[in-house]
Amino acid sequence: MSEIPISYFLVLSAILFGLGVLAFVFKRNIITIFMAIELMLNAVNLAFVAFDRAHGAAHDGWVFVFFVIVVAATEAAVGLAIAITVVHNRQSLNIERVNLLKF
Amino acid sequence: MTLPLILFFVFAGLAVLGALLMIFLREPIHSALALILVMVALAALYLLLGAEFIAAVQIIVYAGAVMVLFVFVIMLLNAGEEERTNLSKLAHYVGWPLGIFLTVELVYWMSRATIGARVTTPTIAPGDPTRDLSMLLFKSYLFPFEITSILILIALLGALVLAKRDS
Amino acid sequence: MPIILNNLWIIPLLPLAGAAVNGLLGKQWPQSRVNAVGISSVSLTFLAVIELAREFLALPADQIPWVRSYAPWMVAGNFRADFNFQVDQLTLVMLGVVAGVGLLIHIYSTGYMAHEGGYYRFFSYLNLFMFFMLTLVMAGNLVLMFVGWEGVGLCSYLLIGFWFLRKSAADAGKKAFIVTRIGDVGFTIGILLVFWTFGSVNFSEIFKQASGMPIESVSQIGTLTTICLLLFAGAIGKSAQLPLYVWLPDAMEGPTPVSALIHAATMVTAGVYMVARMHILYSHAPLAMLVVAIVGAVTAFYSATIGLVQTDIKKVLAYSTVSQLGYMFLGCGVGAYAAGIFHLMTHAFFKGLLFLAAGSVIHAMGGEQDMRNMGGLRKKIPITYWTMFAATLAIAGVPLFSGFFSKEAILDAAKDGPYANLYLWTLGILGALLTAFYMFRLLFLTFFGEQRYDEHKVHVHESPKNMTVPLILLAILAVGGGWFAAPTMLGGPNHFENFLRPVFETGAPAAASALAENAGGPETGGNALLKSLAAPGVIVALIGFLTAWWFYIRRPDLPKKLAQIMHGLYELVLNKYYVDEVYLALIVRPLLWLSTNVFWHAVDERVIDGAVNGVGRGARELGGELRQVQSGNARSYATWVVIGAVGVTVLVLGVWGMVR
Amino acid sequence: MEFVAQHPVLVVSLVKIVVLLLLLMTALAYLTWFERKVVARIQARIGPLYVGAHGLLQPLADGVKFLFKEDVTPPASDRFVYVLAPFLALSLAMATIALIPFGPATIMILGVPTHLAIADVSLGLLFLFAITSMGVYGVALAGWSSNSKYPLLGGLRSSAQMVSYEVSLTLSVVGVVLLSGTLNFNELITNQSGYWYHIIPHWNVIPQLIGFFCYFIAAIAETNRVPFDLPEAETELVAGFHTEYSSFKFAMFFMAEYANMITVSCLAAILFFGGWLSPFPDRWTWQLYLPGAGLVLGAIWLAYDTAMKQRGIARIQLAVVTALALILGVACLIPAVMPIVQGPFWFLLKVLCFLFFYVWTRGTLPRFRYDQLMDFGWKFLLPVSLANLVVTAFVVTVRNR
Repeated sequence: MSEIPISYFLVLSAILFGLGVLAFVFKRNIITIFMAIELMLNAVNLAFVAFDRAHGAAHDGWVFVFFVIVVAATEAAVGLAIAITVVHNRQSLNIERVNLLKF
Repeated sequence: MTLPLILFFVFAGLAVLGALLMIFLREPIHSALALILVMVALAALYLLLGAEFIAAVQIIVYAGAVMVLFVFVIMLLNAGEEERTNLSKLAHYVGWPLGIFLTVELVYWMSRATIGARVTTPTIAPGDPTRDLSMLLFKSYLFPFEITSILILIALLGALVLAKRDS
Repeated sequence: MPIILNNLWIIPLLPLAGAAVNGLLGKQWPQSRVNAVGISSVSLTFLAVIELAREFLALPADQIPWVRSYAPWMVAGNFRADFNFQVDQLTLVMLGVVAGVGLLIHIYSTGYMAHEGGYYRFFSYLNLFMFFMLTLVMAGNLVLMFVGWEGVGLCSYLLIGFWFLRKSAADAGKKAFIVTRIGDVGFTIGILLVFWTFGSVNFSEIFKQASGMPIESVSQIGTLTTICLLLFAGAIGKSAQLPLYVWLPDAMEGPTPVSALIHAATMVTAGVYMVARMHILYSHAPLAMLVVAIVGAVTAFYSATIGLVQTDIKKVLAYSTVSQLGYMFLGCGVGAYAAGIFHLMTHAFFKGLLFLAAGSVIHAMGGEQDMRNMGGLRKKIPITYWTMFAATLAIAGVPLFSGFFSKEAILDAAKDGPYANLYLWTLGILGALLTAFYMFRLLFLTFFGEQRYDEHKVHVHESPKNMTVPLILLAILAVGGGWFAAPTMLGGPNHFENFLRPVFETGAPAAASALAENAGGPETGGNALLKSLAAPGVIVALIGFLTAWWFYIRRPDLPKKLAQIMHGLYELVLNKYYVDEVYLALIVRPLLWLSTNVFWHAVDERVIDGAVNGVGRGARELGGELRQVQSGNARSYATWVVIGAVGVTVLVLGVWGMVR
Repeated sequence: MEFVAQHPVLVVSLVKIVVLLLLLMTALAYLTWFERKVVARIQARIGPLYVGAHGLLQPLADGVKFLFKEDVTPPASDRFVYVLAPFLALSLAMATIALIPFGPATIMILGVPTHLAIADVSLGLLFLFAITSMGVYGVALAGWSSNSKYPLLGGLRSSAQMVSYEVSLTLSVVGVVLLSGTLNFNELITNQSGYWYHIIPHWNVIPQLIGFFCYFIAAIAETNRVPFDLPEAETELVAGFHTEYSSFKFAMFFMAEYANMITVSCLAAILFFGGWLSPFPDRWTWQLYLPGAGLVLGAIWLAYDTAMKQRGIARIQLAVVTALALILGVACLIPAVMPIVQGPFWFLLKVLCFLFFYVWTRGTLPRFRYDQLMDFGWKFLLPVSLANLVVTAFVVTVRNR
């Protein structure tokens, strides 16, 4: 049977994470910024699963993935609710236009 | 070039493509679709790593629930194209290069990780991994598990309050 | 089955409970209920002590001292102090004195304080004092003892300042507290040194080790000597010896029962008790013992002289207390611990009685304390008179009265004890002379001669039962108390000393032998009696009595003449040798100046406040600069996050990776 | 070529996929016919009649019609998504069929042990839910992309509805999972073999009756069928999310809906009614003849019908059908084939019953109002299924003690 080095997965997760960071900095739309965060979380999950696989028997890695997913879900729920409120108050999804809280 | 390797590259490519699309598409819903693509690809990769349960959960929760929520909200707010304002000089001049630098750095170190030498055969993990996982969750990780349930409850309430106030 | 022995904590906790109940709930209660609580708690304690005595006497010798630990208190490294109580003969004597006299004075107070405000407060404090005193006496280690030590100090402060609306009272309280502190500094250091030396603060452990140590020579100041001197500093403060006696006379601002209980019978004797308790250390440090003896003797004489000319009835008693304490220390200093403790006991009886009687007089005179405005009260308040008369006889050392036996024991030890010292003995004798004089002076001024007060203003009346009864009981003790040890004088064995011997024998061979020799003299009863009747103490007592009689009954005009003749000396003594003024000038003023100008204006305001405010100002300015970063644009924040992430990763992965 | 030789799995799966796909397509087509007929009967009509005998060729006609209609894409629409949506819907709906086992895990076909399912996944149920949960996108995106009021509302509604009913759907199934302690379809089914009192089949419906009801109601809502078909409530939203769709894209949504129906019915059969297990005890050997016998009888009835009622071309068509039925029936009676067909026979029968039930409800019940729908979903169905789950969990725990 054929084999894949773990490092492939790790590199992939690194790339995805980096892209997530870029999106996080680059995007202006609140919702897409949330998506960027989700992307980063996913990258981390991939790394977790890969490590778990590398370590074999015990599946603690999966547990972490599980928790990350749960947290991500809650984060999305609350975040989107906030986004809705923001839009209702500011009539804009552009995060650069939501800048009252300063100095 | 063996079958699993091919599959890996296919799905990895899809994932990266999706991520890039998510960044460069201006329509929020397109970004959302791109992200869904990433997630599905990741699920497939999980299967390659023998994490069936995680793959399923990934699709159910992320693709099936979280992203649906995103799409739903986008539809609800009828979010149009995002405007590329550049009010933040910092983000404009520093953010980009640093982000790229971070990516490169991470890739470099990840590729050099000692654990990376291990190889994985894309078969199902021995035994009943799902059972093991549940054992872990409900035995050694019981407390965190309960905490997360409380977290979910709180998030639910918070979302409720936020949504209720402006309705 | 010993009840109290296994539950020693009962004894101190009873008064504490009383104090708590009265202090917390007593405010709205009628006096009767406050009395019920206060008196019952103390009398229960007294009963407990009696029961304890009964059980204790039944104990086999090898189980003494009886130590019980109830809970670990402080455990830090190898330092360990428990709530442990120790009972031996000495403790038992102290317990008896404290509980017994305490009970009587409680009863007395119900009458004396009946018309005072803050009634519940008074009794709460009194009970609290009992608690601390009992703790002090029963403590099984130095630290717990120190707790009691400080606790009684606190109660004394509270009670001296009981009429805190009167400035003099409040000041007196503060003075007592602060002056005592000075001594306590020494005491604290002493405790630390003890732990440093013996690695423990438990008496049993300390004594076991100390008795093994060599006896230090008089010339050198070794560890034990240092310890003893430091501890003695505490005793000086607490027991108002030279040079720290100044607080006691002022303490007379407090209610008379307080003076009786705290400043005559119990608290001030704590120092003596402590020295006796630590006697093993002392008997290994002759130099320290010498110091103790000298201080005691000098104080005894010195304050007696002051007592000669005082006109305030309580002040006289106060100075006499100081001098009597001096005797006790003298006793301890010359190795006659048993005698010292014995004097402590008898003194508790007669001096407590004297104060109570004086209180009764003051009560009768409606608050008047100046003896010059009294006189001829003999007929008006007979009970008070007779009891006070008995007490005077006792303190003056008239044979067969309690004071006689104890004081004689001390003077004998000073004359031909193991640490005998003729100078000290002389001082003691002179002190005895003066004592007799001023005591009879007090008696005559108060009860004899023509009445020098206004019949119509002051309505003199005998005190109520609950005051007179304690007087009578104490009088009986004051008269007969000496007979615990009487047979020495009459050539028999000295029960009191025999009783205490197991305590004082341990590790102090010299002293013990001396005691033994004192205990059963070879002489036959007859000439022993003669010897003791011919003892200088008796003679000087007689002289004192006669002179007093001559001056104040026969020729009442003499004193003024005398005062004019040796005017300077008179003024000097009347103003207590200007000691307070000296202290004020030498210590208090400079200290005040220092703290005001240096510590307050310079250090506190400039340095500390400056630093604090400076930090605050700096933070504010820095924040003012930094807040510009918070542009309100979330993307900038995101970028900051990324910067941070890059920093961390470079640091961790990069640097750490290179290192590996 | 040798790459394929290395992986025989691929070939087998490919064959299975093709076969199943064809079957499924026909099934979908004729499901429409079936529905129209039944509904017609319920409404005292006759239903399709003219295209072929008993309107048997109606589905084909519809298919052709869809193909040749003009394909309109609204100019304001978002092209990509607009096109993507129906594909997503249909493909996801049909993908689920890959997990459904039609027969026992190992049966011999031509001496080769074969599994009557495309894939036997150890977490089959979970993956099925994964795929169905994606199904929302078809509707939502369709509604959004066509960039017009009614579709948007329809899309919003249906996505909300699907998300909220998905919860109780999953919960109602968890009870069964708890009972049999596995997520694999085959194990789920084999765990249901056996009989109470040697006669009552050991199916999950009996302990999980409440669970079954919750499941079925939630399933109807999931598939946007009457009485939960608000997304395409023609009285208020014209045609809901696929208002703007025409021609074959519309057909795709149509097929997707029916495919979903089939999936859900299969799932119901597997989880609650013992999948491909026969309802009769094994000792009754005569039941082996039932498939063949049934088909043959059907053929005979058709033959009678052909001879008596039909005229002209219809007669020929029916004759063909009859012949087919007869051949199939006889084939099923061949001893070699007989064991193979048992599983599929019972399974399809059960599925058919559920489909009939679907049509029946559609013919019977009125439509909910939207708020009623949401209230029902959150305030009744969810609590009930939760309670069912809790009770089941309790019972299981006690039993395992």
